[in-house]
Amino acid sequence: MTLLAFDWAFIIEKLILIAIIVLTTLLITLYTTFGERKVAAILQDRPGPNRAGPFGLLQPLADGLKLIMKEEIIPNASSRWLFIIGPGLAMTASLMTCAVIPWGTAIHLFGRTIELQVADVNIGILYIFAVVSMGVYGIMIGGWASNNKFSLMSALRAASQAISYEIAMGLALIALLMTTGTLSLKTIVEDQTAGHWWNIVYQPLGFVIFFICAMAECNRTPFDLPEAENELNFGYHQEYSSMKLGFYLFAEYVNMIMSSAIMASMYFGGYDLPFFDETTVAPNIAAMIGLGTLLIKIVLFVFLFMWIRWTIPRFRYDQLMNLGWKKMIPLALFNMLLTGALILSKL
Amino acid sequence: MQALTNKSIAVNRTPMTFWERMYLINIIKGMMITFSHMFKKQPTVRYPEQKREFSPVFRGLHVLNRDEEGRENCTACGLCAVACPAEAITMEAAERQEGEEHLYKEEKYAAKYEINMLRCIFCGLCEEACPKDAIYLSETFAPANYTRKGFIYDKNDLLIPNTLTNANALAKAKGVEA
Amino acid sequence: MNVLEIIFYALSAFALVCAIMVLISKNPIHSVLWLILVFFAISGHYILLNAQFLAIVNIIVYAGAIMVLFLFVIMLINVKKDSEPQKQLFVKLIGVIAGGSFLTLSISLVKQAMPLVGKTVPLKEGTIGLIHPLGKALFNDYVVPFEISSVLFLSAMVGAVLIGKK
Amino acid sequence: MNAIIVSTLLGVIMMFCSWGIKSQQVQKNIALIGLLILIIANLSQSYGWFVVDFDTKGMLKYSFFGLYANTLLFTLTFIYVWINGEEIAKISNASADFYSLFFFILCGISILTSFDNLLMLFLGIEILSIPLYILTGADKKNMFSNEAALKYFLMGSFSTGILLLGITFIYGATGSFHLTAPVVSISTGVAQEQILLSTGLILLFAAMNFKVSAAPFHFWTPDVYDGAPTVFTSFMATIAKAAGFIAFINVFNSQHKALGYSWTLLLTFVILSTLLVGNIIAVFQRSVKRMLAYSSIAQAGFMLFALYGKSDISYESTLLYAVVYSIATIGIFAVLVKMKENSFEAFNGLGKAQPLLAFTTTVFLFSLAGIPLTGGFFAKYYMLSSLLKAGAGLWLVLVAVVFAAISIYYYFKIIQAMYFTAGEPAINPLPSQYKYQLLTLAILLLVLGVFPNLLLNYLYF
Amino acid sequence: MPIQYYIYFCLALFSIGVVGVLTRRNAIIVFMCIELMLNAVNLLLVAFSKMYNGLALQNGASATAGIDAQIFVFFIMVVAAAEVSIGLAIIVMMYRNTHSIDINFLNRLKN
Amino acid sequence: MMLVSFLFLPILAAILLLFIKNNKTAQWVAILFSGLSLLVALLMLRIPTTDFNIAWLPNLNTRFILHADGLSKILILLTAISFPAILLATANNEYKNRNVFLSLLLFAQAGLMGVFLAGDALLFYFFWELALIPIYFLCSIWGGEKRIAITFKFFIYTFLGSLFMLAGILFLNAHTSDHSFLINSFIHANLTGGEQVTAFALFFIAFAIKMPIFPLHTWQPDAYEQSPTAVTMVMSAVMVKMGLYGILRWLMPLFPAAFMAHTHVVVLLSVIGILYASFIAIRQDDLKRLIAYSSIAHIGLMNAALFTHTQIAIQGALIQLFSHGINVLGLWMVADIIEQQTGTRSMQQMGGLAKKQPTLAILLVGFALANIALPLTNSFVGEFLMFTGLFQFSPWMAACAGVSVVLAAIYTLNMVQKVAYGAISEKINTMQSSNKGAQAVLIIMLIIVLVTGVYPQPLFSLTADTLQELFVK
Repeated sequence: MTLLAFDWAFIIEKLILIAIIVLTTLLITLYTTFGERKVAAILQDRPGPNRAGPFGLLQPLADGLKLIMKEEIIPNASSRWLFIIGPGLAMTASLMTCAVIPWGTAIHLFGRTIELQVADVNIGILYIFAVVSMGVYGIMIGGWASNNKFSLMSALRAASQAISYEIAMGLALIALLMTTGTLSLKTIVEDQTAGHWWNIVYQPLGFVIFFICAMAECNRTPFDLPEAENELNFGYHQEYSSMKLGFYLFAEYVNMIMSSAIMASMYFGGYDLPFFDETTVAPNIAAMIGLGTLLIKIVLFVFLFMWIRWTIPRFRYDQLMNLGWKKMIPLALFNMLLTGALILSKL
Repeated sequence: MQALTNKSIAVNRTPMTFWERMYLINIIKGMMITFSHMFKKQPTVRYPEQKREFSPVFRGLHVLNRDEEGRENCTACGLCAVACPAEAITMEAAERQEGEEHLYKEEKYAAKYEINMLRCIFCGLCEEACPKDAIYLSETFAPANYTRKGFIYDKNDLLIPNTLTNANALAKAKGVEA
Repeated sequence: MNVLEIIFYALSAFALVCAIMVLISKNPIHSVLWLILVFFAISGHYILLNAQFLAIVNIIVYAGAIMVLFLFVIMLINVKKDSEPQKQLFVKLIGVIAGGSFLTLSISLVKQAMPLVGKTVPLKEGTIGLIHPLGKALFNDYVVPFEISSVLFLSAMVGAVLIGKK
Repeated sequence: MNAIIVSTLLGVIMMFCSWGIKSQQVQKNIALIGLLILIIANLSQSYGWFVVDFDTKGMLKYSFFGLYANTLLFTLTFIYVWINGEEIAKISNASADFYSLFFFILCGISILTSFDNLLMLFLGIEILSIPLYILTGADKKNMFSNEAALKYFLMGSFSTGILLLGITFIYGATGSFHLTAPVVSISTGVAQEQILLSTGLILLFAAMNFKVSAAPFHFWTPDVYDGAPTVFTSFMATIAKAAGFIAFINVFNSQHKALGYSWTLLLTFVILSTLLVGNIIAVFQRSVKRMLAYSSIAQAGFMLFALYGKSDISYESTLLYAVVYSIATIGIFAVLVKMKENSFEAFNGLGKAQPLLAFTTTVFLFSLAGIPLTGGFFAKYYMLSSLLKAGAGLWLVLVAVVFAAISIYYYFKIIQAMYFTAGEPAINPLPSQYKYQLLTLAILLLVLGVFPNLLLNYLYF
Repeated sequence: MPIQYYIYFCLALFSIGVVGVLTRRNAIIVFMCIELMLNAVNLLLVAFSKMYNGLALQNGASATAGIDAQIFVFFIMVVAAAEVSIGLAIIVMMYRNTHSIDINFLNRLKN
Repeated sequence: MMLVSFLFLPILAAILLLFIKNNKTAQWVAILFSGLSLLVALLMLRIPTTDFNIAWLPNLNTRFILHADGLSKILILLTAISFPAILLATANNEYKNRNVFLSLLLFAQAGLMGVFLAGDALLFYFFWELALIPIYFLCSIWGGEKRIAITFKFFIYTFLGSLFMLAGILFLNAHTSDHSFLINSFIHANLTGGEQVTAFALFFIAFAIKMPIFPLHTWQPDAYEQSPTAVTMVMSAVMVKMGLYGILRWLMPLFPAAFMAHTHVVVLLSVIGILYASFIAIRQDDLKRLIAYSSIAHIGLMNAALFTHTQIAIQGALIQLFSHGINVLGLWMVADIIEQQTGTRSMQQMGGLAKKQPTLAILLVGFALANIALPLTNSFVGEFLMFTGLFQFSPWMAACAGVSVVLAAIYTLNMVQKVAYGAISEKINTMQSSNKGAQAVLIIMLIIVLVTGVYPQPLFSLTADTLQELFVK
């Protein structure tokens, strides 16, 4: 009867946590789409969506409803199963990242200590990499299964872009890991909380590289070559409609939030509120404050993404590749060497 | 070549320096520009609620006018159709019968009068051509429609509401006040 | 039979089925996808053996990078289902027989291998698969091959550039 | 260690040369200078001078044999580049890249001559192979070259898989990747219990056979050698292959006991089938390049004789054979490169049109055939001698001798075409310097044909 | 879990790879089958590594016994990555010229 | 030093010749140098020789040893005589690239000298091949129409044979106590009976192909016919002696037991060969082929004599080594003069030589008589001794072989009759006054034939030490 020998409460706790995190993430994502439109509008001196609900706050729900109500169209010439799997994969991969992000310190409920993190994997950063590298399959499979030249082209672009920038991203992270000495995100955040400076102080260049690469990984403008409307009509989700399209669109935003969360955790102290001593308040409140801090940081990063999107024009494809291979990677290598040299000299 | 005006700016073709090639400064400049726009006043006019003043010479939808007794001015002379550069106007004339004097100003009237708003370029030539002051361009937009057919405005769509019987409608159609 | 064993059998069966699907799929894209599933199953095995580092690296390197490249190339050159000329049935049969006899031969050899009898693989235990001991070993005992593998990458890089250049 | 480090550095330098330096001639000269530096660096290791000296944790083991093999192979590469530099430049305008690949190959070779751990064997073989795949496909517009590269690559990777399975089994049986682990394990265990180990060693053996193109794992060789650009075929068939043999002998000279009688049986089978396949099929070839591919298989059969016994003479014979065979093959390929076509008819009347060239070709062919007064004789002699000293049967020597006689047939077909058949040779114009370079090679072979000791004495310093 | 089970399983995977190499003509699929073979070897190595580690733990010997096999697996992955880059480059190059990735192309030309 | 000069002079000349483009100069240089080596050879008969012995390849334990005993000396003398004679006789023949031709010929001479002098097995093998390879080129380039295929056959045959010998040398080397190649260590190698037979077979195949003995002779008539005459002369006069020399020098001392065990087989083979060759010679119309088959028959007889292992027969064979060389050389020269001037080798088209060219006819008759071993000619002594030995060995064999004498008389006289007598044929009539130099050489050689026929004592005394060594042991 070893089957029942698990700590069921633990599992239930984690399941609830997962559900909450996923649902919250989805909710935030919904509002990020709204936020995107609002930010775009504000940056362009216009009001943005404001009809549905007060200040247009119900707009994302309307959008979602619209996507769900639309007709499901699966092209005849497509590979049916892959066509369906594609968006699901994209969505799953982007949501899986949140498993290792520490959303806050532990809270105490019903006599249990509940970590606000689904799993403290000791190789959390590698896990993130693994998941991120999976994400590209969603796009590739979807693009290919559509049996449309534009979709295929953009899927290929997405893949090559993702692969290219992953390298620089990894190298930038390695430099960070050299300073932290651990791969666990929780430890990294705790180190920053406990009196040290935030890692951004040690790794400014690394952060810039990571940030740029994160943008490229999320297919955000100026790296949104896969969706370059003027060349590729609509990109890899050209043939998609209804909620499958919605999944692709959501996946992009989820990615954005997740990369913001990662950046916040790794370079900006995660749930650490600076100049505030958490021990002065009750642990649960401290956790809530931490969560709020992290969310604010995420929002700031998301805003930064959007800000950039609405400022900088899209790259040409060769420029994109040049930037990735000839600028980012050498720069990341340089950063790594520099970090190594500094660490050694300090020793 | 000598510049014709002093407005033209010669393109600077000197190779960019290292810092320029980094584009960082320019990127930050650009970002600041967009950021500064956050705090600018929005020029948006919230349309259905707010409307903007039209200029006095604005040419909107056509209106078939009536005289002060509420009779149609149009005599179906066809001059407007001749003047129309887009050939958007068609009409059929009819003779005024006994007992219709309160409807039509002259003996002849337009039994059918259609303007294809998809063709119309809102040049106002019809207005100028009309000897009877029967057609003029209002200040309203052409509303959206689901079918092409809906854009062919017939007489009912064009005729201005009767001043005597329906004064409010008239005022609304003129678009002068909400 | 405990849970771990069930997981072992399930993963193995899954991996074998997927591997066979790789073989018999007509469409190369499907083959790639099946192969990715095989890699996931193998990663599952690694986790079962508590070789976390390798599990993740397996996903990152094989499933994440290598298979993306495969998919990429297949899409790029757009291999259609029908474009692969099939080998003759005879050749296929020979191939299957050869592989099968290799399997039976080696299994029968392993069966006879006395020193293996009674040796077991501890599941979900041990710390050698974690990143700390591995990192220590890699940079102490295996630093020479580690450095030398960079030569491998250099040559692969030069080669890829050489071949890829128009 | 010196060789590994310096060759890598030089490879990187050459890599950047393709950026900065456009002149092919300069690139070639840099490569030559680099090779000289490499040779000097390698030699200086034997006098205890290390570029970087650190503990390799049992990964590498420097023996004088390994260092000397390095020196010889580097020198051969020097000769190869010296002669073929212009031809390499013709393949593509990126000859610096090719040189850089050569240096990486040399790095692989230096590993293969000194590894003491199966992991290093694996890495060495891969570092050696990957540039070779690329060199095979270097003629990008040529369908055959592409095809050859693909074939070579797939076959090579497949054999890597086999190699790894073999290594895994050895590990499973011994719990170590150290080269001597099997021997240790055997000396402590019962033979009956070594099934896993033996299986592993046999798989390893098969994979190594693959790398040196011994039958029945030879089938990639003709296509690949035929398809690859001729200059690179020359490199592949000589230096790379010699390195393969040195690795082979390094692995297996300590493992004899593991396989016991079955080892001899296996080796005999492989050698005989290699000799048979190589020689018999070579007889029927119509293209010289293909004939040379098969002949290289046949020569591999001869080289495998060195694996029979663990004695000094088997090391000697490996080195001598490798060097002599390489010189002759580099020479004959250098001639072939200048031919407009690869058929035997292309050589018609060469003896009249280009007496010097024909003479050098003759020397190369004589050497390949193992005729006395050329180095090839002593190479074959040492092989057979090591075979006899290892206690193998005379019948094996006789079979080898018969196959050597058969090889005369196809080598002499070229000589006959050159001297005895009238005709206009289909040959590109030759710079006179080229002829003298070839003549140098021929003289080298002749000198080795009388005084092989010039080469071998250094083994006993 | 007895070590034999792992060996059987890995050999089965390996053999499937071998069969694939022998029966398919599409170069990419052949290549994929080779990757499958490598993976089988990897898993087997890890299993052996754990086996030796377990034995060492039982005997109270060093706790890091068997770690070298895991390192080896790491190197195999590294090499496989390099190999794939080259292999796919070659395949693409060939496709540019022949518009086919049939590995028997040369044989067809010969006839 | 004297022994080295036998190698040194021809090689020097050969290398010099490569750079001499002028035909006439080349010819004279070649003749000069071969004449020099003849001088040295004659000198050698008077002065005792010292061995030349230096280390060659120390780690192989092989030495560069040149050693001359009676057997070597007699064959060196033959070689030294043959080459100037051949060069003089063929001085007027047309060869393209004459300097290369002569150079190769002199290389072959060096090889032959080396074979007869080498005291180390590996060295022996080296010279064995050095003698072969120039011949291959000579035949293939300057030979007749079907030269390529036939020469190749010849080459493969002999090369395969020599490879077997190499295997044998290796085998013996592995069994010597000091792992050297010296003939003395070989003699003292400890071999079991089976091993001795194996090694014997390996050596014997090489020698048998070279001589050649039935049934390994098939390359010979074709090769003789297709080769340029100068080369044919070298092959039949000197090169075949390599095989006989090998038997005397290597087989007999090295493998006494195996040798004794195989005497009957080999003698039988030889006798079959003799009869076979003689019968075919009778049927020949081609002058060169006739001489070739006749040569096979004679060599066969010598081989049979060696394998009787009786002192008297071997004494005869030793003398015959020299005599047969001179005789067959003379015959070839005459045949060559005829062929060069008439352009035919068919005896049908000849006739009346005695009337047109009396001197030449006399020479032909002289050598023909020597060929059938008439008393007073040199062959008589040798053949008589050989037959005696053969009779001691086995009367039946002797009887069979004796038939060959009759047959030899038949075909030789038939040849003489067809060529020299009868009406002057069309072809013979075209002959110009014959080459004076060649005739002078022929006359000298005929004198040698007669002198050694009448007074063979110098030859006996020359070979006495060899004989003693062979039988005392």
